[in-house]
Amino acid sequence: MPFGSIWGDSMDRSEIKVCVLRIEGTNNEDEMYYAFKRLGASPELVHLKDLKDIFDYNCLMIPGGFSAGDYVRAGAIFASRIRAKIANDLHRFIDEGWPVGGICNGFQVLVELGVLPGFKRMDYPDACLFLNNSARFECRPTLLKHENKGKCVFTRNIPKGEIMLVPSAHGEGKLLLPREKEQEYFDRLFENDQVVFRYVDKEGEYAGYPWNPNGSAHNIAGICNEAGNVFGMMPHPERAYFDKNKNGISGMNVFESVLKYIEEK
Amino acid sequence: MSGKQNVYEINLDLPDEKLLELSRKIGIGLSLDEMKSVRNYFREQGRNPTDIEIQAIGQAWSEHCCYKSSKSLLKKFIFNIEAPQNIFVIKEDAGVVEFDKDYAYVLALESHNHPSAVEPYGGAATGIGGILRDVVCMGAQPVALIDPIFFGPLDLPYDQLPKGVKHPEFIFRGVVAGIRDYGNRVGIPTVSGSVYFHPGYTGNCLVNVGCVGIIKKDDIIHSRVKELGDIFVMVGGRTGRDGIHGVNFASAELDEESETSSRSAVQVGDPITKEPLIHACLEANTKKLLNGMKDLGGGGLSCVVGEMAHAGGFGAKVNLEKVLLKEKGMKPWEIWVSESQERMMLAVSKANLQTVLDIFDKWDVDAAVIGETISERRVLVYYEGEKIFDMDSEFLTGGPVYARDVKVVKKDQKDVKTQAPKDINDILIKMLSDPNIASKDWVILQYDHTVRGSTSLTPLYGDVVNFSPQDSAIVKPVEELNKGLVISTAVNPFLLEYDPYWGAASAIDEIYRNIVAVGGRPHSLADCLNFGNPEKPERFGDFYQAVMGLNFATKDLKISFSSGNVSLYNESMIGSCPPTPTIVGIGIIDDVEKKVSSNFKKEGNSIYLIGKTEREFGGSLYYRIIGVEGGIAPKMDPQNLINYSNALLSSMEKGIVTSCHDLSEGGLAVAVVEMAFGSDYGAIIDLPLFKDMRADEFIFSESNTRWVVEVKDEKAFESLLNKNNVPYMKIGKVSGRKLEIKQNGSKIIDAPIEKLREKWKNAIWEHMG
Amino acid sequence: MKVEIKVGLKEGITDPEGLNIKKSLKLLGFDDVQNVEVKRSYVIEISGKDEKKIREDIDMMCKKLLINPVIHDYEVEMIK
Amino acid sequence: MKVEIKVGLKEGITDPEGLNIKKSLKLLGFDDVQNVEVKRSYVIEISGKDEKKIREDIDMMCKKLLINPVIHDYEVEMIK
Ligand SMILES: Nc1ncnc2c1ncn2[C@@H]1O[C@H](COP(=O)(O)OP(=O)(O)O)[C@@H](O)[C@H]1O
Ligand SMILES: [Mg+2]
Repeated sequence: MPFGSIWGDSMDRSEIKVCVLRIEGTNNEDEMYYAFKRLGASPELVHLKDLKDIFDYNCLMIPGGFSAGDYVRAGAIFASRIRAKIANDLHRFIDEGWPVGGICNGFQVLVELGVLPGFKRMDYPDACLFLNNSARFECRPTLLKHENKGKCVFTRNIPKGEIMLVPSAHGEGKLLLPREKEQEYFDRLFENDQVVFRYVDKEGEYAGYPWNPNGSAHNIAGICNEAGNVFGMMPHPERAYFDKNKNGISGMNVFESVLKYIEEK
Repeated sequence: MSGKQNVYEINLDLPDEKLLELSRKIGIGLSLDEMKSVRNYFREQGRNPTDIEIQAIGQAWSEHCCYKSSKSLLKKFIFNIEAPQNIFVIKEDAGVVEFDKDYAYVLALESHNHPSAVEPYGGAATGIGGILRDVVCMGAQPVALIDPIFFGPLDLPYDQLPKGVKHPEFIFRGVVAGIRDYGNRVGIPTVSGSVYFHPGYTGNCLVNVGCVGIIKKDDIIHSRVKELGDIFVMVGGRTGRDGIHGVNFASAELDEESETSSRSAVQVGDPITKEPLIHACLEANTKKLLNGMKDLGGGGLSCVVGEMAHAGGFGAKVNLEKVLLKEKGMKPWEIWVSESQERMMLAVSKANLQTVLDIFDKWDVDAAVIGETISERRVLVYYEGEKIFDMDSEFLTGGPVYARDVKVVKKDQKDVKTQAPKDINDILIKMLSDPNIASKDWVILQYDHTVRGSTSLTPLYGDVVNFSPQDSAIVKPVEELNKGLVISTAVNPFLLEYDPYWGAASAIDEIYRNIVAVGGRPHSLADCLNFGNPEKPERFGDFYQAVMGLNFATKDLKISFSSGNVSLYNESMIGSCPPTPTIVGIGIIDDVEKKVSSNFKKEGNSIYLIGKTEREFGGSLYYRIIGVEGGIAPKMDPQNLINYSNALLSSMEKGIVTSCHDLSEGGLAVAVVEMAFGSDYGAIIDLPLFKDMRADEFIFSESNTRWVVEVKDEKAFESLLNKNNVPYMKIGKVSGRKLEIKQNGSKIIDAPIEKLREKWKNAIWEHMG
Repeated sequence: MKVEIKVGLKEGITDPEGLNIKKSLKLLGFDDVQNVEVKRSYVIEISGKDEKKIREDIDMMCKKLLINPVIHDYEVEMIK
Repeated sequence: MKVEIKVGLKEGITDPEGLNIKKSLKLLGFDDVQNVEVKRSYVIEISGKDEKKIREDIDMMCKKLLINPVIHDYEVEMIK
């Protein structure tokens, strides 16, 4: 554990170690790395093969890309390799409140791992990020409304109701929940404050395609677990630092939020 | 040399017609004269060649590998243009040009036409794979991909499809899917390209692929061995029977049988092997562990070993059985010429060998030591201890050079008087619904153009879901620098078909103004010259004229061709492709925050036209739509291009230009409406009377060196342009939600932007779904 | 031993890929097409003789990797 | 009428998808896996009774959209 926390002080930024986990085909790791680096933290690119102890880090990030080619299903291969290697440690890491984030392919991995939506501990997926309604990969800007009331540690710095412009780029981003439990699960997501981002139009309304690029139910773009420390979203805040567009703030606030959380943890 | 190892002696002591037949039978496609010089060489050696030796010559001497038809012209008119920013150009797989004091960018452009015609998905995917390797083998990190692609008409009736030819729609779908699946999976953004439909591409689509990379100057590595004893380490994918004779296939016309007979030339790309291969190669290079690096592309091992050794001033000795194979039972010659994907060759000194092998092991990438350099300038190949190949590398890599016959067909270009059209609105709608003008979002949005988080201007950009097409993309390649690479592509096949010389010059004009339109300073070029059969004097005449046009337009611009590729024999049974010298241009923008995009920004801002409009309608969209033939092809003047561009760039630096778009096909009318598409606004354009032109002619003329700009400070803008003697005209303002064009008060175009946008957006979707 | 695992979507889950192909077929003039479903199958060659063990392995492969129970149904066929 | 079109790769064409899945299965500890092939099938529901015409239509669909004879083999099965 980092030195600072023993004394109850906040932790120094540069001591915060972020594990950006990768395997072949995870190709968004550089921009994820820089997202943390620019904010003064100490990210590291770690190949799953070389990961020794996840508790060497204060935060685990799974970047976007096409891990192992996404050949079976997006994120499936990466998830099963993580499970085979560190399933128990990962659950302990999460239980202790350390943040775990997944962007795009990383979100798909967290869902395939069963840690999102994470209603109970399980070793198989309890949701799915399914093929977009358009049945194709689409890269386009999207507008996201921040809906979380304060539970999600990755968005605490973002005011509720804020609308931000964030690029999306995925082929499988439609959140599906088990059909038998669909209503129950969606209710729980909303009641538990697990919904983090939803796709909207310029007026802030929950609009259809192309505002919602994949057909996700309730326009959901990102969710967190019940404790708020596991978080996944389809669009790419790590790519959104060029355009401080009139429509919103920079995506860097996602990373700023989680670093603040770790500093204060 | 015996047949013990599945190697056979080939008897060349044959009468001439048998010699030619032999060339065809073993699939190397050498001409009679070429076969004769091979025969002479081996007579001097006092023996016959082995099958692997003659296959190697077939590879090395193919048009694709040795540029035998085009080399002499290129040397004289393309390669000799110089520019001070060049660090290392033309000589290797990619050009290297200065980016700033510490960094250089690397540019490569290639064609993958024939494979894509036969197997669009795999052909296009491996095209992307190949161009990435060209950039990586200079030691550079790829940062952007570019894909100019050309097909037959989407609405071609199936019964007009020649036998053995796939429908343009099928090819288009497959090519885009191949580029998408490969580019997205390796995580390099596809940020620029173009899509053209023309009947001349029906039997032979063109798939050109470009890549830009970034490198620290200290890390630049060459495609050659460095010292005696350098070890050849082959890394990446394994070698299989896929892609045998790819280069020979690329150096002949397609025929009815190509579909089935050329299957062995089909290659399959594996981006998930490539992605770690890139990481591993770059890691080994930045740790200074490599003496040389080259990709295995056309011609496979056969070309790479000879060329690396020869360029370093040495020879090579290879143990062929050390090559890792995909399948059992491959013959030595097949291993030697296979073009299997995802392979690279490294030259490593003995001292570094183990460290290099460890890096590849870490990334789970196969690596095999297959040979070493020797002092004698020969290539020796052994297979399980037996020598099966022994050739002089000078002879092998030399290759023939031809001066092909040139026949220039002069068109008599005259100005044509046309009837004033009744409904100009309708003509504009037809233009916007023409697949060549229509929105390419069906293609572009399937590519990830924001991956790597460094794309500062995307190819389509505007108001969240409504986009304006942008003239160039901008990528910011270095974390600590605000400087950006401006990337664009240009060529108008209709214009080149009409006039290869001015068509080629116009492509240079267009690339220049595309780069300037977003705020970039043009910096370097790459060309991919796609033409028909050079053995036909008229086809080669097109080639000659286009090369002369490129030379004319470029020689005084202080930018040069840093890399390029020639693809000839783009002909099928239904004729040749239009002359297509695809140009990719790179510009520099000092601060990406200062980029200028093409979508309108603010209601009330003034709209100006920069440049001179002439009666130039030869090869224009306007004449195609109203069915008129003839006219004068657009000319260009390099000095005007430079002057107008400099003035425009300084007005951009002052921040008075809020949007800008260059004028190309469809002229002023199309440019203005495209600027409106990515915004919430429309425009009111009010034109004066012209002496020699009707209003419809003025708004559809395709004269070069023109831009439309949206300006927020008229006085500052006008005084800057006046000072620099740049012709301009204030034509209207950003206003409302309609496009209104009037002349002297009377309306000639009046249409809601929403309606025009629908037409423009749906034209390709209506075919592709 | 060769085993084929056929994977399809659970009832009630719309298949965007099928819909998309249907749309493209209609655009090409095949007006009679009513519905298109896309299935995948994995043909796995596996060494060993013990059919029961193989069958168990295959089920594990499905559970661990090949199937997401939220959306997929699957069938296993032992080919030989 | 329902028709199933099964599409696979021709012999000798490498299949990166199958290779990558095989590699993943091995990494997950399924050491006995020798080979993985991925096939797709399209189940097309088509109205009309004339089997011959349907069969012809199906062949045209394959040619125009679904397969490339240079690399794919396909089988058509009329289900009902
Ligand atoms: N195949 C493609 N891939 C990627 N980008 C493309 C492709 N085709 C067109 N684009 C992009 O779309 C924009 C508009 O293209 P185009 O209409 O051809 O431009 P122009 O009018 O300058 O000829 C450019 O940014 C171009 O790079
Ligand atoms: Mg342009």
